[in-house]
Amino acid sequence: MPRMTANDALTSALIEEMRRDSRVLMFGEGVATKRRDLLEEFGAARVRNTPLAEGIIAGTAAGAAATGLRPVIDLLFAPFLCYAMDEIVNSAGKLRYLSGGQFAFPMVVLAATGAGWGVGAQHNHNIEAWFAHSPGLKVAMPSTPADFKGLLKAAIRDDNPVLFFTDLALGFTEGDVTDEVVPLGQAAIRRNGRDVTLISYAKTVHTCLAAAEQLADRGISAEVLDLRTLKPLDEETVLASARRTGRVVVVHEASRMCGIGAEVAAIVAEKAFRDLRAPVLRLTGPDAPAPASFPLEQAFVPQPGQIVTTVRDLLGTRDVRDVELAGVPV
Amino acid sequence: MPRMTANDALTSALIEEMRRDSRVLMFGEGVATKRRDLLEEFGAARVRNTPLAEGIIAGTAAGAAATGLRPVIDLLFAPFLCYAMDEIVNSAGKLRYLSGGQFAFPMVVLAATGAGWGVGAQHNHNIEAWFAHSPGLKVAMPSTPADFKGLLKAAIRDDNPVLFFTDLALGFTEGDVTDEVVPLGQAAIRRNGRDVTLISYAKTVHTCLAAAEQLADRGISAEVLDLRTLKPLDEETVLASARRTGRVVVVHEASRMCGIGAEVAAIVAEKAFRDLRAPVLRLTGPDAPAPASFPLEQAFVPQPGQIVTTVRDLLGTRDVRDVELAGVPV
Amino acid sequence: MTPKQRIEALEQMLLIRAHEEAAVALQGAGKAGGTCTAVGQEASAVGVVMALTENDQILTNHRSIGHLLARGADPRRTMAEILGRQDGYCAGKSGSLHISARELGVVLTSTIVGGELGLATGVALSRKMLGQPGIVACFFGDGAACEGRFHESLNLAAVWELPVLYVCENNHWQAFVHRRETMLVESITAHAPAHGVESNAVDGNDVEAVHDAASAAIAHIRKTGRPYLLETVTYRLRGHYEPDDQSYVDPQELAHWRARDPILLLKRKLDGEGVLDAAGQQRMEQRVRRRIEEAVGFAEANPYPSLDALTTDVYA
Amino acid sequence: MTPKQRIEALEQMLLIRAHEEAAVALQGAGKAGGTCTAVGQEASAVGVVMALTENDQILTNHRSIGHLLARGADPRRTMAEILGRQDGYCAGKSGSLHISARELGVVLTSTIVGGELGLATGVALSRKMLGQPGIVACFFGDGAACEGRFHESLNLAAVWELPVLYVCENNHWQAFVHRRETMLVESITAHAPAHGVESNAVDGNDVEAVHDAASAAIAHIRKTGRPYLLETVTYRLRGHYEPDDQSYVDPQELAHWRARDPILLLKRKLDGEGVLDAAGQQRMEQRVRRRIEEAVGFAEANPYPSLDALTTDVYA
Ligand SMILES: Cc1ncc(C[n+]2csc(CCOP(=O)(O)OP(=O)(O)O)c2C)c(N)n1
Ligand SMILES: Cc1ncc(C[n+]2csc(CCOP(=O)(O)OP(=O)(O)O)c2C)c(N)n1
Ligand SMILES: [Mg+2]
Ligand SMILES: [Mg+2]
Repeated sequence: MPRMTANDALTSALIEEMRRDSRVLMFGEGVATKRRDLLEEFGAARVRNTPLAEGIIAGTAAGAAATGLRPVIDLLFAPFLCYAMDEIVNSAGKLRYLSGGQFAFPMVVLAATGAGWGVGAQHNHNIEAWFAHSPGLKVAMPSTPADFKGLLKAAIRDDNPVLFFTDLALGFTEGDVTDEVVPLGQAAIRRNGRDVTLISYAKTVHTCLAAAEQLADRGISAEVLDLRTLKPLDEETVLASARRTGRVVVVHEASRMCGIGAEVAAIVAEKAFRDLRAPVLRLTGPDAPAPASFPLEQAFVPQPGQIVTTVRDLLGTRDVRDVELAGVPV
Repeated sequence: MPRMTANDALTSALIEEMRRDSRVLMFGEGVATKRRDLLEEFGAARVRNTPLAEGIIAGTAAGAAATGLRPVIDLLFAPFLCYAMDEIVNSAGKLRYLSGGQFAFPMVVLAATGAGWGVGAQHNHNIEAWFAHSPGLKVAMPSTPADFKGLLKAAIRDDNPVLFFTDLALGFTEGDVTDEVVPLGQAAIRRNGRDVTLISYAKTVHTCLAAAEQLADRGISAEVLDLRTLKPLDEETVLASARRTGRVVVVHEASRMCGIGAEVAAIVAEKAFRDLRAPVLRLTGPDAPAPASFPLEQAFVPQPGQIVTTVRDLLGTRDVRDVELAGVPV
Repeated sequence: MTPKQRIEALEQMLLIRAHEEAAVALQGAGKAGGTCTAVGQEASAVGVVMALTENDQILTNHRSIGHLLARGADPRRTMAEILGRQDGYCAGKSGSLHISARELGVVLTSTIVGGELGLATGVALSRKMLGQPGIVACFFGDGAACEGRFHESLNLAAVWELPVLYVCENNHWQAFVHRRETMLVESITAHAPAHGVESNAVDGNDVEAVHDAASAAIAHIRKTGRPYLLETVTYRLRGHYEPDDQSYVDPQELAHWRARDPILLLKRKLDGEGVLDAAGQQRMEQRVRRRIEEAVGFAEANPYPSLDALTTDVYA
Repeated sequence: MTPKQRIEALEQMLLIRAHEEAAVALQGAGKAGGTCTAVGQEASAVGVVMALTENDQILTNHRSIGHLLARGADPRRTMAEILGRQDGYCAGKSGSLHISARELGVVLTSTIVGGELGLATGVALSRKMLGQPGIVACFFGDGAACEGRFHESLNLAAVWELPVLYVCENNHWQAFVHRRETMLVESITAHAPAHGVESNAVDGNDVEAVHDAASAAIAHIRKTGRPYLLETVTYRLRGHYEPDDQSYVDPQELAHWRARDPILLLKRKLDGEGVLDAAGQQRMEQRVRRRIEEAVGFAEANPYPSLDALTTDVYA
């Protein structure tokens, strides 16, 4: 099992899928410049630079997907998707349905986000929840090199538009990577535990794992669940774990209101209600744009210490009330 | 107290605020054509038609707002905001923060949405949750003519960008209207009750009220809470009611995943946990684009009968489990 | 155009007109939702679509009935779609605003103004990369030409050498705003050279002129593999949608264009040339009217989709 | 330009270059995040900004240091902002990519390519409606001219008669893509006529030429109240951001433009004309270097914002 970085794992998924299926092509601003290896292997028709215009990049992908190709587009940073919302949401997400099923949109939209670069909110904005809220789309957000590869392979093979967000801070993390396709819609238990379930995705999965270590030192057994795909959401795995531990904390970098954490909490509060032993808590980024200043940017993201404190409060008393648990360091 | 339609109430808010403050101006595709009365009273500089380009309309509003004007723009239908996301989210929502507080963006974005016209998902898509999830923005969505007027007045006076969504089906409903400004961020109890709290906004507030009538006939006392402003959300009123009744059903037309209902459910599950006597339920539109076909479009929206059934289930047993309560008619 | 083609063109234009008028009546009777008609623009649709071959594909927008019928759409199914019925081309889910008919090569209709412009490049890219013959005709309005996507689309098609025929149906109106309020130049083609795209503007109410210009444009595309912008200058004789009293329209301008009704012009010509006299035209109109009556009958009798269709075809 | 102005221009250009080089060094030392430098484009910034008056306003983008310093920004505060410190112009929240300085009239900087184009019309509308004197200069790149917003902005400014000086700094690169891969025409000004906008393209490495062209453009705007598009043809001598090895850049093209370094050109001219000789230039460079060293010292000593700044200034 080769070890590689998440970035390399993503590239290797692209290469394998482009070898496997000649309908797969890739384009975006600088794709052909930055991915010379792909350009050389697959040629200028399948690996393309584009003009600087996200809307037409996404629209072209949608039009091509509906008529026989399987495009992967790189829109660079998540906030740039704001220029391509019509093409992604109104076209790719809705025109299958509105046409009575005449078309399908097998396409993948890549974009990076998350803290780590000190570039501020116009490059770093976790908007994955927007797409989870919209019909006809799928959303994946990996936490490990193996999933960067395996989930991307599944996304490319899927017949629906898949938003594939990569957490900037994970790009150079290393891990074992196989050829396996990781099916969309399956969460992974990253650590088994009895007392509390920490539910997360992308970078903050590792924050949860670090917190679980610290909690273990204090005799608290935390389960860590990695959602991996945000839509479709693996309700079953979430509920099974929530029922087992009776306590849930959802952790992510995206802001709280109407985020993935809200959805997970709502599902748990509805469907695991009678098994809950404590309030469902969320630890998220604050309701603020991401700042550039390094220490502020770091403080934006939930930290292991906050998770530890939150879990201890949760276990110490069965009715933690009105504790403000926004992402601000405690 | 004059009676008027919601549409007229909205117009009267515009007129009063434009009289009050010469910095208020309005523009959009067809605004000067459709609002002749405003054009005549305030002149062509303050009531403008625009080229057909939502992005630059919103960008112009943001630029003007930051430098001394107070624009109100009409972007017609909510899905058209997909062309203006950068200007609304990345500029108006973030540039105050990213500039260290140098600028403010007092602007209002009007858009209609919701079932009723049979025009399908590219005109009808309830995306209010996107903006609630984004920093720096406020979101209002009135249910009564009085709020069409009073909330819009507050929105125009607010120093932040406010998304003001109007539910198409409410435009011609009539009600008493005063000159009162309805502050952003205050929910309203539309009906008092003891057994369950129905939480909603816009058109489905009336669905909840109709359901509450039917429930009353069966001896069930339902409280109906109208959120009115979605961001900032009036947590206090929500929690007080949830604690009083111990049972919450959130109802809206927007789709379920990461919607306002998810947020309300998550807040309740966290902060009113020990007072809850039953799972928190959501009744929402399905995870599908809105269809044009009339009966399908109607079925898209939660109906009183569904609310009644849901509440009776909730009261009949304390552990309603895994009941599928999506917007599909039961 | 041969005399036979001109006769065929008239029949198609009459069919479109009758279809639009039937839709207006249904709307007035409360049986159909709001609909955007293309009354007055029939020559543009018919002239361009008749110049296409079977291999070519079409993208259109909210004002699409002309393009669909000229392409051979069954009026029973377009009418059923407008009424939201199960046998409409989109199973009732589209309604009047985004009808596509894949079997006819009318793909990915969008009612987001400019939506079709964003998609057309991708459709053309598929044809090119999959080695399929044919070009892609993309219909849009003068209003859509104000959206930035118009430029992004033309530019990408030019840079990537995509076989797209951009057809701007300049009908002088953008919903409730006159074209002159939204741009300083008279012709949309003014934008073409800066994108490196060939272009031409033509009298959009003269079906022969449209057909000839479209044929030349298509020949250019087939030869060079490059995009082409054709502007058909026409007029929206009815309101933006139904109902719309057009109170904001300059009566003189409207009268001017009413006198240039493309059907009137073609009828006069065919009669004058002795190709089809008044009696023959009347017979044709009756035939067309019967077809539309039958279509309305079909559509009204056609059931609504079953409620489970609410959540089908969301995902592939 | 008077000899005095030319000397001032050189000092500003040297200041910008030294500032960029210091930022590069800080980035290399791991003390600053990624930053986009405008090395090679100093003449464009200085030539245009010197042609503005105090009443005028500026919108800029990710490559903004030239515009800021030419406008009189304090290098201590720009440097502090780049390092995310509390006394940066944006209290450290912007970092290098969206520095605005309201007190200098540099408003609403956006790092979304095209963002400034979307906002400029509104800033100009405020000036016009509030009866404020002055025009609005909006700086953007050749890449931004590929975004549809470029066209939407020009068109609205033309139709509404807004006093905007659009300055397209055509530096031949759009991040990692050469301009020739993204458009078929040689000059961005090709788009202006179809929007009804006056335009001109100028050698962007000749500060006098830029200054003269900008002055003429600004005079036109002040006289007519209408927008104007000025293209400054220049070159990005360093990579897109730091670090960037420029391995994708044609060495010949780079060498060609290195020989046309705007600072080199101006120095040679001033020396040749006897306005400022080599010794005078050296003294100037030392002065500038000291100013930048001091700015770096200030910035490095300046504290980070306190953590509660994380959630301040989200709402007004
Ligand atoms: C993005 C977007 N903005 C606004 C609308 C509302 N709308 C529908 S058609 C129309 C006018 C379109 O004008 P034009 O492109 O000239 O086409 P025409 O209707 O004249 O055929 C408008 C504003 C829309 N559907 N989509
Ligand atoms: C909408 C958007 N797309 C992509 C980027 C990433 N990006 C930053 S600068 C840049 C190149 C911009 O080219 P140009 O407009 O010519 O300006 P230059 O950098 O050459 O000064 C790109 C692609 C961005 N910031 N915003
Ligand atoms: Mg039009
Ligand atoms: Mg450039």
